[in-house]
Amino acid sequence: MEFRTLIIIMMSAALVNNFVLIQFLGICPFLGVSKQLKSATGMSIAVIFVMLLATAVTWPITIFLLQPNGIGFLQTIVFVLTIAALVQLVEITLKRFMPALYSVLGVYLPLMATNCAILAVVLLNINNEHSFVESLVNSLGAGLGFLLAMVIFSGIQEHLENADPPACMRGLPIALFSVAILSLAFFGFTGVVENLFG
Amino acid sequence: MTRMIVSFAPHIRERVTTSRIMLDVIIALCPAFIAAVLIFGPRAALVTGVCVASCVFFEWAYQKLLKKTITVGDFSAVITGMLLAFNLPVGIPLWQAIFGSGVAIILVKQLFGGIGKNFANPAITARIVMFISFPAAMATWAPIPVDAISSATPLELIQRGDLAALPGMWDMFIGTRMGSLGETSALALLIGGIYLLARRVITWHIPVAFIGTVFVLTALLGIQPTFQLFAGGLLLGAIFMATDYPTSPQTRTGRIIFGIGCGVLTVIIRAWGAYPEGVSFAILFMNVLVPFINKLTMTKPLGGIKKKP
Amino acid sequence: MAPHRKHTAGCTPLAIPVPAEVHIPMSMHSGAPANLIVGVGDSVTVGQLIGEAATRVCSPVHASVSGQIKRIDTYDPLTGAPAVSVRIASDGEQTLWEGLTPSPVTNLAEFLAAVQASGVVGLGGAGYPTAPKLTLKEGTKLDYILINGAECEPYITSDTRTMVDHTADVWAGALLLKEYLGPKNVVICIENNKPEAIQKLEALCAGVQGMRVHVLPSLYPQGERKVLVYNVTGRIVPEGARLTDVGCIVINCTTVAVIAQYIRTGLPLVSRCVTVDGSAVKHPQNVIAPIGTPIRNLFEFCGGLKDDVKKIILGGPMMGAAVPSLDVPVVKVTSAILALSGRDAEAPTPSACIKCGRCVAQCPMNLMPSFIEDAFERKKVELLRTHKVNLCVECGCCAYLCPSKRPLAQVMTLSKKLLWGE
Amino acid sequence: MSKLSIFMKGIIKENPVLVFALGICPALAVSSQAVNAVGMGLATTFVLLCTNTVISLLRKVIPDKVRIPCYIVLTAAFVTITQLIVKAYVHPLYLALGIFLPLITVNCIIMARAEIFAKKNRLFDSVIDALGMGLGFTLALLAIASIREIFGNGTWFGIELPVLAEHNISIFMLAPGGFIAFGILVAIANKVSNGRAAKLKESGCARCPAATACGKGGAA
Repeated sequence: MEFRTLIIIMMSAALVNNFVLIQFLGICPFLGVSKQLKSATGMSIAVIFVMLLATAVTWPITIFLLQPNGIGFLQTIVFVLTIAALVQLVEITLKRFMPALYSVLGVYLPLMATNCAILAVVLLNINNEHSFVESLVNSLGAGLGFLLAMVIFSGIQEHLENADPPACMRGLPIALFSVAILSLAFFGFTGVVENLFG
Repeated sequence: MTRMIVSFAPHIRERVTTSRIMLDVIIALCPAFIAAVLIFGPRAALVTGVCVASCVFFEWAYQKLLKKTITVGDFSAVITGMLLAFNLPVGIPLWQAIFGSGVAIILVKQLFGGIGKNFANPAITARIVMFISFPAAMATWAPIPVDAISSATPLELIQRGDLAALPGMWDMFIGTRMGSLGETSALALLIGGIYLLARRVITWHIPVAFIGTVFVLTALLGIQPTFQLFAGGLLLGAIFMATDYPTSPQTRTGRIIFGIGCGVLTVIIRAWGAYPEGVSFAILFMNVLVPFINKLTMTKPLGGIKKKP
Repeated sequence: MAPHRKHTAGCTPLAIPVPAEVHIPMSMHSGAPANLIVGVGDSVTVGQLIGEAATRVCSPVHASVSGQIKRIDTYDPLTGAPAVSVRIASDGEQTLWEGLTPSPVTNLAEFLAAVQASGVVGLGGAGYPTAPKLTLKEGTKLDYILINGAECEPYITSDTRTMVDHTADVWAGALLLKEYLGPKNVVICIENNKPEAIQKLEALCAGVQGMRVHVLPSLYPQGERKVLVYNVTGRIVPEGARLTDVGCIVINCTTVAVIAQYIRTGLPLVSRCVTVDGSAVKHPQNVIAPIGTPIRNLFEFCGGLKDDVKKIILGGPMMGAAVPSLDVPVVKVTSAILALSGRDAEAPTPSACIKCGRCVAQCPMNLMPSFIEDAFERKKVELLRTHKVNLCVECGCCAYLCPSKRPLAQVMTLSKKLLWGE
Repeated sequence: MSKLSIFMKGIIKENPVLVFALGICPALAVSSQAVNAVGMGLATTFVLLCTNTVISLLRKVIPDKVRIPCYIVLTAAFVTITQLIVKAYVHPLYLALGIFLPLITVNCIIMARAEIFAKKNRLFDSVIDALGMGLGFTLALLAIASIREIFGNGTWFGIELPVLAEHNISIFMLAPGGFIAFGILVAIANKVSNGRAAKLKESGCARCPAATACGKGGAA
C-alpha cells in the first residue's frame, strides 16, 4: 500500500473523524485532565505512546492467534487484559529506565487502563481489517487527533476560568458547550483529506 | 460644603464608549445592508430585521431571566443580528433565522458571561450551526429558485468546474451575483471597512493579513486569485467577523498571525474541502486558537527580564 | 493621546497674599519623615529649619511663613495617616531667617550638602529627596543627565513657567550638575508644545559643549522617567535596576532651578509655583504659594469656585489624587490643584471589558492591562508575575482609553500590592 | 439503607451519568437514536447486574491486591456474552451500537459500582444497586437521546412527530448536538439538586476506580 493511503488514514483519524470531538471516544480523561497545558500534553503523549504499543501487540495476537483457531469472540477480554498488562509493564520500565519521561507520563499511565479511546482504536483496527502498518498509522493519527483536541481544549479551559456562566452551568456544562463549538470547528475539515491527498 | 467625589486616578476619560464603537460598526454595515436590499429585494430587509430583533430579544430575555444587568443598550446584539443576517441566503425560512440568532446570542455569547467573555464569534458559529443543520435552505441562493445554473454562487461554480457561467468581474465588485445577503457587494463592504479603519474601530492587521494570504495562496495554486477575493464571504469575514474584539488576539503580531491562519485555512477548505466556502470554518478554528496566540505573542514589557520559569 | 488643556501656559505666576495659617506635614517626600525640632509657641521665621533630616533618604523641612507654632498635629493632612504635622499662625511680615546666607560651592561634597540643606525633593511629583539621588556609588559611569521639562500631564504648566521665568536659574543649576557630577552630556528635554521655553534654553545652549535641548513630541506620558530615558537615549532600564545603572539621571527642571536659587540666595524650598485650573475654577492661572497654604486660599485668589464643583484634585488629572476637602495644604510636590465640575468629575460606571486591545496597544511600558485585570480578578499571582505588573508606572493611560470605562489603573495598583504582599 | 433508597439513589440522587459524569462516551455516542440508547442502557444494566452479583458473591474470596484485574476479567466476560446475545437476537441494535458494545468493559460505572458497592454489601443489596444504577444510566441515555432525536430528526422512537418533523435541526444528530444536549441535562441536574450535584462531582473522583492509582485530582 503506497504512502498516499497511509497519509489519508492518519489525517482522517486526526482531523476529519477526530476521536474525541467527532467519535466521542475518550471524553472522560479529555474533560478531566485538560485543565492546564502541561497535564494535557502529558496525558496525550501517554495516550499516543500506549495506543501505538497496544496496536503493535494486539494486532498480531488477533491475526495469528485468535482468528485462525476461531476464538475471535475472545477479542474483548484479550484486548482489555493486554492493555492493562501493557500499562503495568510500561509503567515499571519507564520508572526504572527513563525517570524523566516517567515524571511526565507516569501519572497518567494507570488512567489508560480505563480509557475508552485506546480500546476503541484497537477494536477499530480489527473491524476495518487494516493491515499492520495501516493500523499503526491509524492509531498514530488517532493519538495525534487526541493531542490536538486536548491542547486546544486546554487553551479554552484557561479562557473559561475568566468566563462567568450561570450558577448551574459552571464546571461540566460550560465545558461541554465549549467542546461542542470546538467540534463544530473540526467539521470544516470534511473532504479536505481525501481531495488533498487522494 | 458640597460633598466632593473622591475616586481613583485618572480623573478624565476619553469620550469613546462601547456603545459608541458598536454604533460605528453598525454605520459601517449600512452600505452592505443597502446593497443587499437593492440586489436581493425587500426580503433582505425582512431577514435582517428578524435577525436583529430576535438577537436583541434573546439577550434581553436571558439577562432578565437571570437577573443580570441589561446590556442591550451597547448595540452588540444588534451587530450580531446584522452580521448573522448578512451570512444567510435571502430565501432562508424565518424560523431558522430565529433559531440561528438564539444559538448566536444564548449558546455562544451569553452562556459564557456576556460580551467579552465568549471565545467564539457568535455570528460565525451560528452560521456554521445553520449551515450544518439546514443544508438545503442554506444552499438556495435565489428567493424563487431560478434554473440551477444561475442560482449557484461563484465558489460553487468553481467547484463544479463550469467556469463559463462565472459572473464578470464588474458584477463581482458591485455584488450583483448569488451569495448570502451581505457578502456579495464588495464595494459596500470596502466602504464600511475604510470607515472602520478611519474611526480606528479596527486595526488593519487582521483584514490585510487575511485577504493578503488568500490572494497569495490562490495565486500560487493558480485558481483565479483576484476572482477569489470578491467571491464567497472573504471580505465580509475579514473586515467584520475576524476583527470581532473578544474573539481575536489583542496584540499586533497576534492579529497578523490570526489573519494569516484564517487565510491559510480558507484556501485549504476552498481548494480541497467538501464545502465551497471556507471563511466561516477558518475563522471559528482560529477563534479557538486565540488563547494560544495571545499567550505566544505577549508583548515584551519595557525592561522586563525573561526569567527562566 | 490625552488632551493638553494648557490654558494657563501664558500667565506668569502671581504670589498669593500670605495665608493666615499654614499646615506643614513633616513627610512631604518619599522616605522617612523629618524630626520636628520646634515646639508649640516657638516663633519662627521664613526659611528657618523646623524639621531636620532623620535618615539618609530624608529631606529637611523649613518654615514657609514667619509667626508662631500654633499646634502640632498627629495626622498627615493629605492622607489622614498618623504622622507629625505643624500648624504655624503667620504674623504677615514674612521676615527672613537671619541665618540665610548664600553657600558658595567648590566641590562635589559641598554641592551635595547644599542640595540636602535646601530641602529640595523631586518636584515632578515623585518627591524623592534629590541629595541621595545625586550621590552616586563609586564607579557609576554617568553618561546623561536629563533635565525633565516634559510636563506631559494635562492642565499643569508650573514647570513651563519656571523654564520661561527662571531660565537663568535652570541654566545655572544645569551647569552646576555638569560641573560636579561630570556627565558626558546634559540634555534638557522639552515637549514641542512649549516653544517659548525651547527658544530661550536653546539660545543659552548654543555653542556650549555637552549641553543641548531635545525637543520631544508632546505625548502623555513623555515625562515618565523610564519613558524619557528610552525616548532620548534609547536605553532600556531593566527590571529591578535604577536609572543610574544605565548611566542616566532624570531630574525635574524646577528642582534644578531651586538648587541654583538656594546656592545663589541661601533661601530653601519654602514656596512653589502651583497651577490652579479645572472646569470649576473661575479664573485659572499660576500662583506662587508658600508651602503648607490650604488650597482654599489658592482657589479664592483665583476668583473662587463655581457652585457645581464636584471634585478637587491635587496634582494632574491623570495621576493626581482626589481630596475630600479644601483644607488640604500645598506640599513640596503639589505642582497643580484642579477643581472639576459636573460631568467630567463623575466616576463613570464601568461595563464589561470587550477585549478591544486599546489598553494593550497604548501602555507605555508594553504591558497587557486587560490580561492583568483578568488575572487579578482570579487572584492568580503567578500570572501577574509573568505579566510583569511590577513594571507598571501607574500613568493611567489604560484607564483613560478604556471604552468600557473600567478602573484599570486602580486594578494595576492593587495587583502590584497583591504581588508585593506575596 | 432501605432497599428502596438504594434503588432510587441510582436514578436521581446519584445518577451515574448526570451527577458523576461517568460513562459519558457511550452516553454521547449512542444517543442519536432513542431506540439505540435504550438498547445500550439495557445491555449495560445486564452486564452491571451480572458483575455486581458475582463480585458481591465472591467479595470474601477475591484478595484485595488483585481485585482490579479480577473485575476487568469479569466485566469483559459478561460483555462478550452480551455481545454474542445481542448479535444473535437483536442484530440491528448490534450494528447500531458498533464498537460501543465491547466498550462497556471500560465503562467507569461498572468499575465504580464494583469498587464502591458490590465488594462491601450482600448479594441482594448489590443486585438492587445494580438495577438502580443501570436504570439511572438508561434513563439518562434516553433523556439525551430523546432531546437529540426530537429536535434533530423530529421523530421519537421512530414515530414521526406532527410539527417537528418538517422543522428538524439536524445538528442535534451530529457530534456538537450530543455535547449540547448532554450539557443541558447536566445543567438541569445541577439546577434540580441546586448545586449538590456539583459538589458530588468533585467527590466523584474518589469513586472512579483509577483514582487510587491516578492520585491526581480531576480525573472524574
